[in-house]
Amino acid sequence: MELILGLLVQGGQMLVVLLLAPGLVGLVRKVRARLTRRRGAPVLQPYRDLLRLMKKEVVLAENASWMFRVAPYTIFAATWVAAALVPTFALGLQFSWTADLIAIVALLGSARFFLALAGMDVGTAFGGIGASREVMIGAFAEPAMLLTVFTLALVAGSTQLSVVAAFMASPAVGLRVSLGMALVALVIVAIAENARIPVDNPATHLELTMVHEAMVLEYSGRHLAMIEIAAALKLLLYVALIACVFFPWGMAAAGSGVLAHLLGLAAFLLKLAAGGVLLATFETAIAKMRVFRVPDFLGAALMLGLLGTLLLFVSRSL
Amino acid sequence: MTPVAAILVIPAAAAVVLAFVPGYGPGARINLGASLATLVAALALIPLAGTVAGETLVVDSLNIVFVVLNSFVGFTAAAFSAGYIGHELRTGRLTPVNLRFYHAMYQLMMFGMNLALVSNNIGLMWVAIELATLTTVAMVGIYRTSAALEAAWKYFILGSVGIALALFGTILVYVAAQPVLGEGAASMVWTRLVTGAARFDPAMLNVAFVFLLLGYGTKVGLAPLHAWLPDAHAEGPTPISAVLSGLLLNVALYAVLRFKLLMAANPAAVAPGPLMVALGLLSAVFAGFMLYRRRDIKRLFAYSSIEHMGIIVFAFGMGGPIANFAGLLHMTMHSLTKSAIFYAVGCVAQVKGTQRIEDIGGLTQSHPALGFGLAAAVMAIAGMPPFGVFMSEFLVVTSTFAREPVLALVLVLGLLVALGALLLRLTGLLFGPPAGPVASAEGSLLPLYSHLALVFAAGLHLPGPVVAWFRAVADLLG
Amino acid sequence: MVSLSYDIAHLLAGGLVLVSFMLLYQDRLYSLLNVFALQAVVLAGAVAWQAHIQGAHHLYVTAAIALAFKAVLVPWALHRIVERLGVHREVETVVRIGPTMLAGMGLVALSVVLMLPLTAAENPLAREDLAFALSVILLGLLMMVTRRNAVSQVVGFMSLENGLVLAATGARGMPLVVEISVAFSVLIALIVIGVFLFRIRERFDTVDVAALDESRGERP
Amino acid sequence: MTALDAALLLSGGLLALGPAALPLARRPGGPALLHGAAATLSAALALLGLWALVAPGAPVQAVLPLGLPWLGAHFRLDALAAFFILVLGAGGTAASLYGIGYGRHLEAPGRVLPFYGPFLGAMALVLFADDAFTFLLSWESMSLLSWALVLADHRNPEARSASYVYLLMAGIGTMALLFAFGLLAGPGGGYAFAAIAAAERGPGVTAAILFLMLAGAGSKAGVFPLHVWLPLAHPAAPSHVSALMSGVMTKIALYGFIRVGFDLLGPVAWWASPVVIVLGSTTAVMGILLANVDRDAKRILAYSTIENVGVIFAALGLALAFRANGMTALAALALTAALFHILNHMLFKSLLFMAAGAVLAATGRRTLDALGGLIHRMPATAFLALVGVTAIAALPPLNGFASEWLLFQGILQSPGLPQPALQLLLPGAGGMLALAAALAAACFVRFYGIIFLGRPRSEAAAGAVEVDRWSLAAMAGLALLCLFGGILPGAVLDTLAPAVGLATGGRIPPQLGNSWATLVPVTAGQSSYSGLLVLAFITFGAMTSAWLVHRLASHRLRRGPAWDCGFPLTDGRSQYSAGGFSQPIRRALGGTLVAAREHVVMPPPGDMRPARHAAESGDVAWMRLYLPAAAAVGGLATRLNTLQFLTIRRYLGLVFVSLILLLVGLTQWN
Repeated sequence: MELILGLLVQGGQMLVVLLLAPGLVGLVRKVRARLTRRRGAPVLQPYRDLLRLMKKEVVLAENASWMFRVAPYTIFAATWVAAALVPTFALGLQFSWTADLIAIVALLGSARFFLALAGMDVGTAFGGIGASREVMIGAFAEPAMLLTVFTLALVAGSTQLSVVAAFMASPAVGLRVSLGMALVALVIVAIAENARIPVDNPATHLELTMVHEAMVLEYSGRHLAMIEIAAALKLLLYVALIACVFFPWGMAAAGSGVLAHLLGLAAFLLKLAAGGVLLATFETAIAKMRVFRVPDFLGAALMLGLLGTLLLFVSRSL
Repeated sequence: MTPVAAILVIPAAAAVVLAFVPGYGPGARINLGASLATLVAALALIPLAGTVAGETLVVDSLNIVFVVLNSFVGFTAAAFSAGYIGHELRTGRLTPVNLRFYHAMYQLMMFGMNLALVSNNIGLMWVAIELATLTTVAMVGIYRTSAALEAAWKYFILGSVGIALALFGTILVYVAAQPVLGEGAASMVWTRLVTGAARFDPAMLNVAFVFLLLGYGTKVGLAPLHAWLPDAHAEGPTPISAVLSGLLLNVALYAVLRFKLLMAANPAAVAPGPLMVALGLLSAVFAGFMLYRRRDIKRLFAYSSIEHMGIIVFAFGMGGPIANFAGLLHMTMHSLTKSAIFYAVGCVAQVKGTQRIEDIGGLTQSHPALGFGLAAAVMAIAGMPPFGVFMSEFLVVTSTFAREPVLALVLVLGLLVALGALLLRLTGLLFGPPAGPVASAEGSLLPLYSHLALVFAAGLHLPGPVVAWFRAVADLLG
Repeated sequence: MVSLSYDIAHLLAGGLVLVSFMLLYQDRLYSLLNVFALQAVVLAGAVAWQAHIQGAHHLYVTAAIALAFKAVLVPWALHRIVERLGVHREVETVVRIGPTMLAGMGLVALSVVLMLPLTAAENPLAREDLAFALSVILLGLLMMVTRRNAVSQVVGFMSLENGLVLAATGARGMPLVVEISVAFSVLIALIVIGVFLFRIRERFDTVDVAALDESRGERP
Repeated sequence: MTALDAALLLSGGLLALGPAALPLARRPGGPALLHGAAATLSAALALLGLWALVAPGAPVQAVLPLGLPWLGAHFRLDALAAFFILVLGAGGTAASLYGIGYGRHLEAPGRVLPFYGPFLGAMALVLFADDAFTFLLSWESMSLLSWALVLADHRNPEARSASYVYLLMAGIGTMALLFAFGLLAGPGGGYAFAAIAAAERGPGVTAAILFLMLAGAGSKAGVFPLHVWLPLAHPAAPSHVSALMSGVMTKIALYGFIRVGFDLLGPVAWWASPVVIVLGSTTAVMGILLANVDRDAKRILAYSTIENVGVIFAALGLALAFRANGMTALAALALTAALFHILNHMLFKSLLFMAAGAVLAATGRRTLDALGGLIHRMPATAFLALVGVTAIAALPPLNGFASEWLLFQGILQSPGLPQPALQLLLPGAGGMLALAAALAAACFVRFYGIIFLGRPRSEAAAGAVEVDRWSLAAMAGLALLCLFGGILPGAVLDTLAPAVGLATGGRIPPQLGNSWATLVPVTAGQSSYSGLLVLAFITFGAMTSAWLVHRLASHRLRRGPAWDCGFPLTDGRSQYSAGGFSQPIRRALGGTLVAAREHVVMPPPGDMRPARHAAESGDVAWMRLYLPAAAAVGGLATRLNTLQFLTIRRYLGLVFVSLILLLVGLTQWN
């Protein structure tokens, strides 16, 4: 019985993230539009875009290799697996032990790795620009992320997300400076990883500013669709991660009933909406920064992550 | 004729004969034959070690090592010299008259060295070493070029001062011994001196040792008394360079060791170790640095000899069973390896017609057997395994570091600096595109490879008797 | 008798040191050679006296060699060399004579200090002799080091050797003394011949590394 | 015959390949035969090592009448040696197999083959050595033989200078080892490992030995700042030898450190471990930064070796810290991570060096900027290299990630350490290691992207052809092992548990019983990772999505010119260059760490010449440490050299002064 429930929750989780991800993107776009006094496309527009892309024919550059064609599915799969392992509405994921937080970060790293390679496959200048900037961002974002993971693991005594979430929901946590720092660091990393303003602008194709878009410039049709879904999944993953770790309220405990799971789902939807709105607000309020300022931005996250870890020891030894 | 007499009589007689034998072929053959006979006699002497102890001659476990080594290298050098001198004759660098002189001097030198090694009288030893020195002076200048004469002159003047200092030291030892052992030759007999040393006046012994160390140290080539050595090696015929590095330095070292034993037998006298350690370290480090700016290939390896004599003197200065063993082993290996290097260098210089390092290149390409032989020999002298020098350096450095880390650091500095210089030159000489004439080498590579084989074998496995022998000497040296 | 023989030996040995100082003091080559001849005479006297008091008659040979060879032959030969080769007639000094003399004093003091701790049981004659001999040796070396002319360096070396002979004869019953003095005479002869043959006019330096450097390109 | 006897025979066989190569190397078919023999012997060694690890038994010993005369050559086969023998054997087999094909490209087989087999044999003997002399003899022989291999291409001045720096650094390292063994053996000369292990030492001496080993073994392994020879020498050798040097020889060096630091030395004071950790993480970051800015394919790999060695040293430092506090289980965890990474690095670094060698053989070029688009010309090599870069970039589900993950798990246990200094240090070190891992990913995107992807940047690259089957087979074998280590890490960890147990006295929980091949280093509640499932999910996800999309949506495809925002340039050189690719990282991190500078030469207005932009970078250790040291030695040599040109009078002066000094000293003594 427990196994079946676990499998159900796991399957539900996979479906939920997949279904909600484009919606989150649509929501952010919508809110941004409203904040800038535009009407904006409907929230469901990303779904339509994806379906349209799926049905279109692929125009492949002449010298694109198999790598170029395989990469979108690999990127999608890796991101999806990662997203499936971050507890969203329930803790009792059947396969939660497959990968802990470090492995999830690394899975996203794999996706980035293949995306950057795909960007270089056709051999255009733009692909190179995008890939080169992307790996630089990754080089700073990943350690910052891992330091945040350290902070969490030191607080919760585990890198297993379900354990961390359960611990964070317990009253043992209390308010801690370190966690605050970790949260800020994680937010910065999330912004950078998802190619949001001020690190990247998902809505522009200007040479000087592009990162993510430059890499996928040669993609079209279903391949582009897979990459877009992956990007949306990644955004959702980060929101879910922040929610799961820092705001673990309302999540269904392992082995709880159907009602709890429904409640958890509702809570998750609320969190997701809140995250989307906040992100859009933040993006509207801030300007894109120069590419070479990005290391400073991410360096701040790195420092915050480290500081959070160190403060933990200080407060502990006090 | 007893073997002891044989190792003296054969070279002396050969010297007389060779002085009158004209012609290259017979001269070289007699030279080789006499050297072989000496070697056989020396080998026959091995079982007699410790039994011969007369008033004038002595053979104990200490000098038998030197005698055998001396005769062996003397023999291979004679073999190498046969081919080498033939080439020199053909190219006109040597005349037939020179040749007679050369061969006679060669045997006279062997006689001098053997006499120095087996004499039981410190006065006689002094005379013998001076004889050996003077004969080598004559041979260094044999090419009669201005450079060769300069080198010989330098050697002669500095050597003479060394002679004088050593003599004064010898006199002082006699004066110290005379009240105890009585007047006359008795007070110069080594075996008696050692037994009575404890009762000698320590202050006298101290002064004596300083003079002996500096006097014979000049011959050993210890810095800062080394000045004659590089030029003498560079300008003389290469077989003589090999003999100088491989043998004469050892003989002088033997003298130093004898007097070290004497000092050690008197507890009130100054400990000889620290003095030797200081001079040894100075030589090793100094020579290491001097290797860098060398442009002449033979001078390069002459400085390397200074470095190694420094290491050996350092090891004996440190004392103790391990360091003494290492010192003996290093001395043996250095003799074999350095003479092998000079054999190779001699061939190289003859092929290329120059001793300038920059004019020689890519030897492993143009002369694989010679080039790789030289490479192996230089690696051996640089202390790379599996050659014998590695074992002795291993023992010296590890045992010293455990006792006196600072001294070991200084020594290692010298070793590394020297390694850097040798490698630098080696890379240029042996690798890269060939430079200079590429005619095949004439001289026989057999002496080179036989030495290398010995050094290689010794690095992996020392035969039991040799070990027992070395350990006995090491214990003797204290 | 013992005290008298001791005093005379002492006087002669001390005289040798004194003459060594005189050698250092000279600034003309000819006078240098003359003083050296004087030193050889004093040495001969000292050796002869030792032969007499030790009853070692072979030492007279050494004294004779000193007299004939060093007091007469070598100074004469060097005179000829100076004339023949047209050597500059002045002693070229590296360190001026005054400081050299002071250094010499220091060396004599060093010799005395070194020989003082010898046990009193030692023959006092030998002890004093050795101190003087050591002084002469060191002064000879000092001369070789501080004088530039080849001739004065040869003189320095011979003076050094005089010290050796003094020490050897002072050591009671030492064997091989005569042989050694002969050997050294040969050595000195070789050096003198070398100086003449190589036409070393001014100093050893001219027949020195300069030629080596050119022929072997050692000089950068 | 014991396993050790067999192993020694095999090593002897490898050594004997040297003399055998003298007549054989130049004959047609000779190189292939010799490489084949080396492969067979290495494979047998690997199996032997594996057997000795799996089959429990007491360590076997043997004494041969070689080496130090009063001691003999002691040999020993225990679990630790067995593990490294496995590494050596596997690496040697792959490299030799590769050599069968690659050997045809050798310019001078006579300069490679006589040293190749003995090089493998010497490395094996280092592992079997059970006394200090045998150990160092084999160690130094290994250096010397690899030096000869670096010089195989001796006409190339770069190879010559590389070999020079290499052997000199090896000499320095050996001296440090001599010191270390001098302290270990003591003045009495107890050189046998048994005597060394039994001896008593104070904490200061113990730490000094550890630091000396760190310098000695570290210089061979490539620890910053003793690494400078490595990026010169490893690339200069023929590629299968590069693979051995980077993949295996650095591991032998690590073995030396582990053998002494863990097995022989006994507990080391805790304050020694931060040095190792800091040095390790610094090495990791510096190495990978240098790899990121370099433009030579093989040199990039060599720098990346430095990074991996840094990671391993950090793990070893962590293990030392845990062990110093008696936390044997956690020490075992850290050491397991180290050993696992050692194995993994051997696998993927060999693979990548072989791929670089294949590229070199096919194009004759090593600079990234002359390559490109090889995925079309050399599809098999490109695929296998992709496995390699994925593994080395520490990406799941391959083996590189598994071992780094394990190391991070170890670091996460650092709060349990009682010393605040270590508690504060380790998260920082973890951050640096994470930075290194991320930079490694960046580095290998660049490496792979520029070599294999895009369009050819030179004629040579455009005309490349796939390499031979032997080479591909060797690479494929390594790639399979990379995958195996990634998806079934538990099997590997259980296999190397005896080695870890020998070194630390502890072990991590058995892994083979876990469901779905999951790794559980401490407890399931703390962390777990299943490479198998990750692979299964990714494969399943990718396959299903692809199938569904093709089935339900569209599978039409049209080829057309690249779009490139409307400006497609046909010239391959319009692509991003290696220097351009690394620019963001160079600007962000390289200013001081790799002395990165950019110069722009802008012609004046009206001048028709093109503007030029040049980026430079270099190794700060080389520029700030080694060049000044070399200049100091050279300067001193020049000054001392005046002593060669003094007059005889001055030389006499030296004698005189020495005499006076000694005499004055004597008066003082009296």
